[in-house]
Amino acid sequence: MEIPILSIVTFLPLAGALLFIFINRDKENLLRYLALFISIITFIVSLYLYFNFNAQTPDPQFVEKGPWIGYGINYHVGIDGISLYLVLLTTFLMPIVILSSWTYIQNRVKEYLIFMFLLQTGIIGVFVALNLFLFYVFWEAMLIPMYFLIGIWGGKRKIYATVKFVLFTMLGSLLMLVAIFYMYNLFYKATGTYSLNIFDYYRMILNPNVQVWLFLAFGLAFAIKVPMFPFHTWLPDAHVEAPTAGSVVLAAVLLKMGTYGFLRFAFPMFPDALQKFLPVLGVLCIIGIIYGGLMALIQKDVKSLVAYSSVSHMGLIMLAIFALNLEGIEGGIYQMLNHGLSTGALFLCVGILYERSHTRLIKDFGGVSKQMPIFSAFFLVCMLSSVGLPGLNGFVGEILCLFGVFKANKVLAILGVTTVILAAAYLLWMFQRVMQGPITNDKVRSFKDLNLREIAYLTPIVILMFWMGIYPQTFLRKMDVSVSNLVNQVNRKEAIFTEAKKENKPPVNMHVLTENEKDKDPIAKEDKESQ
Amino acid sequence: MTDYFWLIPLIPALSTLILVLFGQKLPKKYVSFQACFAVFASFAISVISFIGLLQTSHEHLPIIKNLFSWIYAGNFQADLALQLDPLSSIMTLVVTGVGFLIHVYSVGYMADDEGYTRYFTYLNLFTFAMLILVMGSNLVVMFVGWEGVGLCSYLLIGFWFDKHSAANAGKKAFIVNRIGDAAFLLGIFFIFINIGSGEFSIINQAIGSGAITQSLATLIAILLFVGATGKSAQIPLYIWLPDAMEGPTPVSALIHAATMVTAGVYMVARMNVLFTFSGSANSVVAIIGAVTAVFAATMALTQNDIKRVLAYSTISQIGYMFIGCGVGAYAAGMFHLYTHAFFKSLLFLAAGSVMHALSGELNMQKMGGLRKYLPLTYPTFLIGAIAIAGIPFLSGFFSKDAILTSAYANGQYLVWALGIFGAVLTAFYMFRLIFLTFFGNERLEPAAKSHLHESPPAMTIPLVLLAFFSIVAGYVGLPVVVGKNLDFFGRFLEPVIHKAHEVHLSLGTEWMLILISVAVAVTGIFIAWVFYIKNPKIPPNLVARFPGLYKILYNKYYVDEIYNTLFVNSTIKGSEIVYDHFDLKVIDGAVNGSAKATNFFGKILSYFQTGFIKDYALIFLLGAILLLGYLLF
Amino acid sequence: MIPLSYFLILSIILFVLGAIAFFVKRDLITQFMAIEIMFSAANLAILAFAKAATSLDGQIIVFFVITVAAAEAAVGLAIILLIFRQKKTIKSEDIKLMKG
Amino acid sequence: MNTFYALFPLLIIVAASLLVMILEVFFKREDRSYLAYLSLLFLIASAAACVKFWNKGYSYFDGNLSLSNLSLFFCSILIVATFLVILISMKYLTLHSANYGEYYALLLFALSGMIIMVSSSDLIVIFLGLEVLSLSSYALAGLRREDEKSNEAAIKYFLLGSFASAFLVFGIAFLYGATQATAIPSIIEGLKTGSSIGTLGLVGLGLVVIGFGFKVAVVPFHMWTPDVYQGAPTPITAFFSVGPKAVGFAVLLRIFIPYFQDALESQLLFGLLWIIAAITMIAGNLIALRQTNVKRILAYSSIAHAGYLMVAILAKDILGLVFYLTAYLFMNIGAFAAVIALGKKDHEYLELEDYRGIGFRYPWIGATFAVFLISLAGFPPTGGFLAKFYVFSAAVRQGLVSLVIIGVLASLVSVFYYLRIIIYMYMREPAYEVDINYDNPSLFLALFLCLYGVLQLGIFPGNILVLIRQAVAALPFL
Amino acid sequence: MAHFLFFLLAIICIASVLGMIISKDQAYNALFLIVAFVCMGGLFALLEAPFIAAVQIIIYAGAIMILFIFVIMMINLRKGVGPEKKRWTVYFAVVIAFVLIAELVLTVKGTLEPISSAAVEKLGNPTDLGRLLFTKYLYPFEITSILIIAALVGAIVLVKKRDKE
Repeated sequence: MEIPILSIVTFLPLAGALLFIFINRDKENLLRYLALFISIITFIVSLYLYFNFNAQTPDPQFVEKGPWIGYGINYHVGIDGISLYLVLLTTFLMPIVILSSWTYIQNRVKEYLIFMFLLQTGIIGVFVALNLFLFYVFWEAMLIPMYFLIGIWGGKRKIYATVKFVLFTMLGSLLMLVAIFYMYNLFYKATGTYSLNIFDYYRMILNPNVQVWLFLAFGLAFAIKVPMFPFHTWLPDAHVEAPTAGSVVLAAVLLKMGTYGFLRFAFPMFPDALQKFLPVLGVLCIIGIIYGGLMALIQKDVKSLVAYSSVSHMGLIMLAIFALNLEGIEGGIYQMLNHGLSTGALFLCVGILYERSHTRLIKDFGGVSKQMPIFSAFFLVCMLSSVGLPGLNGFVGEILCLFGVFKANKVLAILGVTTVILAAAYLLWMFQRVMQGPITNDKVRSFKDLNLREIAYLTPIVILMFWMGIYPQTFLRKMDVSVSNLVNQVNRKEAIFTEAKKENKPPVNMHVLTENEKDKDPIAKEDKESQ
Repeated sequence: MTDYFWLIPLIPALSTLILVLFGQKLPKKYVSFQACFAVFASFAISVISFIGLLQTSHEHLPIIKNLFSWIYAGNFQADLALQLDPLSSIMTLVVTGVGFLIHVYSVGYMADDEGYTRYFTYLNLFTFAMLILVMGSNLVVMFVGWEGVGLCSYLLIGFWFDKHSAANAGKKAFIVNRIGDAAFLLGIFFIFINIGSGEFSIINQAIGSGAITQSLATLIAILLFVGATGKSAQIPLYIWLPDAMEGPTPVSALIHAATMVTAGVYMVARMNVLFTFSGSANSVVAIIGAVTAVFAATMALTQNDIKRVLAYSTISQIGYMFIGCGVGAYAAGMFHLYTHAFFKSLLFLAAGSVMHALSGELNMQKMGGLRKYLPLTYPTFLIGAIAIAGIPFLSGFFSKDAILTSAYANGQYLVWALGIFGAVLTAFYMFRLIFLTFFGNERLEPAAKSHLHESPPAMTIPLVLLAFFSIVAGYVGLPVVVGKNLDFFGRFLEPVIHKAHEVHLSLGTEWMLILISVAVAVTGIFIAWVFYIKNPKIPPNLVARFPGLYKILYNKYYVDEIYNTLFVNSTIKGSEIVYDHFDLKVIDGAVNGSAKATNFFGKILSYFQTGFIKDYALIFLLGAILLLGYLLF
Repeated sequence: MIPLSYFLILSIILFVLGAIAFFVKRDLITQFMAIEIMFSAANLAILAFAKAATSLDGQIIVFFVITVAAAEAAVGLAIILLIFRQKKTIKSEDIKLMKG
Repeated sequence: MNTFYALFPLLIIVAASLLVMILEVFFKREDRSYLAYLSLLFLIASAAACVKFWNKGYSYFDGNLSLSNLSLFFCSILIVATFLVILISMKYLTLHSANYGEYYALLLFALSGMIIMVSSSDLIVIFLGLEVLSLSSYALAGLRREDEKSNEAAIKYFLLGSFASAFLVFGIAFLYGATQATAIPSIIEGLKTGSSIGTLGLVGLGLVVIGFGFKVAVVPFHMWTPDVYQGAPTPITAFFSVGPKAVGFAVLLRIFIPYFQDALESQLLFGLLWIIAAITMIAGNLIALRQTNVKRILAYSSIAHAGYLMVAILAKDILGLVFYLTAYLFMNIGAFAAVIALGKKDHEYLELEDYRGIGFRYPWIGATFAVFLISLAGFPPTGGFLAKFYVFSAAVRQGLVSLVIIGVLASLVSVFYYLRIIIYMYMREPAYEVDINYDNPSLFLALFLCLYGVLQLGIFPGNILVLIRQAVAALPFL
Repeated sequence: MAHFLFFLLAIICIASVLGMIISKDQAYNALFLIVAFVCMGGLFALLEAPFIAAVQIIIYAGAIMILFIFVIMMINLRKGVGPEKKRWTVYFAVVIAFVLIAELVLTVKGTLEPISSAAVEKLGNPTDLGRLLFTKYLYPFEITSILIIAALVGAIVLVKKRDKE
């Protein structure tokens, strides 16, 4: 029996949270250091995943499978090249986030850290779960800590924002739950056994009409999470009101759950419906890109600007993964990481400003660079990473995304390329108004430059930005096999459908391959061979 | 001898890194020494590599050094690879050579600035990015440099970021460049899709073997050229360059005159096979270049800001380079690029020296008679002006003439005529500049006059050196009329620039063309002399006679304003309207509205909950009635 | 013989009248009386059915229902008394502290 | 086994209530908590008796008393519920000067009524059990005699309850007329084989639905619920929200699940229950949005939950229904326990405004309350989520997709008001001091037990599920 | 004869219930109710349930109504409370009454005629009833004891005078 490394990574934060319950709330520094320690340990443990990850196989690795509730509801976790990095991103950001709220969060430190850890467990769980039930449990469970984080430590309209966030997200996920039920039932009807294992579901070939509904249900949940236009309005509110750390996690990781969901669930399960909806989705993404960018341009609040920039960026990511080719999806995943880093970092920067000035309105700043040269440098790098400057991470992702899109649909790519311009426009303009120009607000004169702690948490991000920009091979190579497997899977299923249509077969309600059939089927065959 | 060419960009990069990390703690002297030395080292290696290249046979070109695999995903594969061939070699020489001189100049120019270290960091970073641009062996790496120099340009224009105008100009430069970059990116994608690689050598081969159709080639070429118009400040994306003068003057010299802005020309030359294959794209390049050359020159006529005049002049001169490329004379275009680097940076540095002397004064109307105060600046400035004006025996003459001759030879008479017209204007505005600055009455502000002094040696030595090069640089590419095989420059580039078709003009025609261009240059100078020395009343009279024309020229055809209303303000206004009325009211309104509707239904339903037993019984009975009714009917 | 449906219809009428009385009356006691009528009406129906089925079971049911009604009367009247003691009213409309 | 033993679970409870009544006379007021301990002891004994009969499947009195696993499981959870209610009442009663020994007696009577109901399949017996339950309930609702709200709750509950009972009796009459039987299996058999008189049976069942619909509080027979819940003493409210609901559904389950299996006329009633389930889920949740009184919020929430449970009936999912009830028991009693915990002498904090900042002032109570609310809202990893998961997935299996969509959307609405309480507890600054009586060990024990139950059911429900599966396996119901 | 008796009792019964609805005075209401219950006892007897008829009269018309009258006397409202007079309530009441009656009648319409002929004379023998009660219905019969105790306790708890502490 190997060490259950994935479970450790997932539940270590939870254990931390439980531990914290029993620590006196007055020992704030102990809590903080302990939290930092735990989060760093989690990160270190998660590095084990990276170094022992076998890039040669699309199969999930570090798999742990155990009976849980039964009837298909099992504990089943594992990671592949797609989820690996999202897990790492989460564990990487957590120490940073905890450091960033070291002084920002002054009251209720204990609860704050507990919720942070709960959140982390929830997020990692989403990325590692291979059982739909388990996935859904984490998916929903993670809402609660986020709800508290925004609601307790948020800004003036925190309650509105947090309620909107939770309800909006739940709207989608509840419908997804219905779809999960539906599939659960279909699988049972077809095979006589219960399963919620996603690999079993991958094998199902669903009637196209059914697929459409299921895809809509799954898609809505993910689209809200991403968020895709026009489901984006919760995001600016949530971001603006959330505490810095909350915004960071929200932007960096939470939004990725949506894109991840598309990749992991919606694509391989409903390829036919996907094809049907591709035009609509593509248009929505494009609207999201341009619309988000334009809205970002005119925001008066820095955080809300970054939030809308997220809408735009996530639009590009979605567009890229909808390209359904290796370049697009790898680019999309890469861009998810980039967006996680750069937008996360931007929020950290905004947080640093906020901590000094207690305002986030652009007009209250101006000339900050003069007072805070080191900060200015960090902010600049983060901004440029978000702009997609070559040499930094954003570029690699962006160019791959756009290339993938281009390969699939030139018109969309041409429209999508506007992101290059828009991102520069809104971010540089923001940078100009906040950091440059003469100092107009006397408060700015009292700003102190970054302290060691702030440098300490920004530096790893910046280093990673450069690393990812200069030597992306470190990251790309481990996802190749998984992504190409995904692409093939979608295409092969698609092929089966066209075949069925051609032969004018009566529409099968569902077709699950039995053991014998598996040998004939290309998907199953390869599965066997690869084992 | 070419083994270590890949170190050329890495040395400045290393220097940048050191300055970023430790710069704030290092002494000023060390900082400047390191920065200059890094560029000098690069220059030295460039020279060595250049010599090595001369000894390498054509078959071994280009020499490629693959540093590592960079972005690999599916069909999109790009190595981080550098290449050395004649084209890049020339560019490295120019970049590091001129760059070195400007670094040295900056030591003096920026001596008192508080952002000293930051300045040199940026400058080194720029050198690195520019070298990456010119040495990249594929489009993606080139794009890295392309954007990198854009970034440095942004940083350096906005170097004095606490000035609104500077910050604004930097941002404007970056964004306008990005518009071009977006098109450039699309061009790259087209190439990747259709050819499967971004390596220049592979692209050239593929085009040679007919991998793409001519119309596709045109499309790609135009897209790439749009990128070039952004970077090289051509119509319609030139508007950022005049504003870029907000940066320190050495920066204007290095980035906005000598190197970065010519990247577009370099790129077109680099992709010459594609452009030639397309044909129509070439015409576009030529026409845009010619129009820009004249257009920018007219705007330079009325400006009073020295640096702005020079900026428009740069735009105009780059237009000439594009004419060269557009008419197929890539070597001529590159040649002009090369000579322009010297004399334009000379002009800028000299202008900087003037400014330095006058404590930052830029307005020509407040100068005059500076000849005697600035004994070194004046002659060097004059040399630069003569060179750019196209007076024979100086570098500008040879290169410009080569371009115009090629244009004529290719039958692009309109382009040629525009070029000639531009040349008159060039000569005029340059000497207007000279006369207003160094001749005539002193119109100095008293405060400025008290500090009047010649610049320190760190600044003047580069001036002298550049002046020297402005004179002699042209002799590596002598025209045919002088001798058959004296165009060393063109021949050196031959392995890179595949001549599609060569048209030979008769010697007589060549001479005639030379004479015409000399004549127009002289005419321009003469008019300037008449206007500003002989009879200084003429310009005000002209202004009085043609106020409309003057106003248009003075206000640069209102292009900035038009762009602002057309693109910038309308976008912002439109976005604001959409935000207020659509995002908040419609989309968010739908979200909040559904919540409100839900609440409203709740309210209605709770009205039934009156608290009276009777009403409860009523509801109960109604429920029973409905229930039974449902069962019965 | 009286057709059993007569009994049934009578029982229905009484039941509905009881229900209506519960609805229209405004004092708690009479409302409770109305409920008693409804129980009785139900008893009548059961007995009619029992007769139809010629089975004694129905009568047993009625027996139990009467017991229940009696027990209810005890508790119900106690509650009404309690209300009267506290509020000095047995008007149904006065029971209005909680709503919404 | 001797019939006498079979009566043990019931008899122990009845004996306990009688004993409590007798002993009450001998105890001084301040010692009355011993009565509670005594009751708890008897409850444990009764539960043990239930366990004894597990997996035996005895049936006595011609099926009037059936000790099937399902009955026993219901008995057990009802005993647990009563156990918890007694725990949360002990201090409450002294704080609100209602420390009567009869309280426990009545509670135990109510429990005995419920046990009678769940362990029988004869409508007469069920009716009698229902009345035992109801009469005790009426009295319990009015137990805080000095409190006008309590009085009003009692009278409303009593009048409307009796009104509904009359409908139930009338329904039984019709069913008897249609099938000449009162035992549910015979009735179902009669209705299925068509040997009965169609319409009569149908309407009879409809009237029975009204009767039990009232008990379990489904729309439109729910009107009493909020008022009674608000007025009744809070532990009793907790009891009402769980006990009658559980038995109501136990009866509906016995009637309708076999009936729906493949009865000819079932389509009509199926549609009826479908509509009732839908409007119950919608209306319950919608009205709850408007409430500011925590008890009323929980009341409407319990109405909404009745809707979800109705879905389980329609889905013919006994497992889900039973599991749901079990989870619901813990989370709802837990929630009320938390409400009670926030009380002091003669005062309860029930308005939302009172809850400002409670979460940080009383972190343990706040946190547990939050967990119960989250569970009620159906978030994982709590019992509430798994319960909904089972019920809705079974419903989808039966093709009730649109009903499930209504259900999930309604529960989306519910999230708002559950979270609203949390908002007040954690996200608003307190406007005034809220001081509570903290000396309440039994309550905290109950809170802990409920918390444990909710989490155990949410995370590791395996053991309970095994039991429920065994319970369900003993179908059909006898 | 039987017909006549039935209709007589039925009409009296309905009339007294209507009287109860209309009348204001609670004492009258109680009296109307007694009349109705007595008539119902008669009807029970017509249905060959003499024992039940007796029980009906003794318990209902006797015991329960005495209880009612006691309470009424204890409360002794000076002004009676009539039925709701608001117009819409009355309309509602009438409409509901008719609809409900119609529905229920529709339910039972024609249900019983076919079997009603086979009436047996000795149906309501109290001995048989008693035997049945203690054999087949022993369990529910025992439950009634619990029921009554519970009711007793409930009633006492609610109205017993207690010393305030």
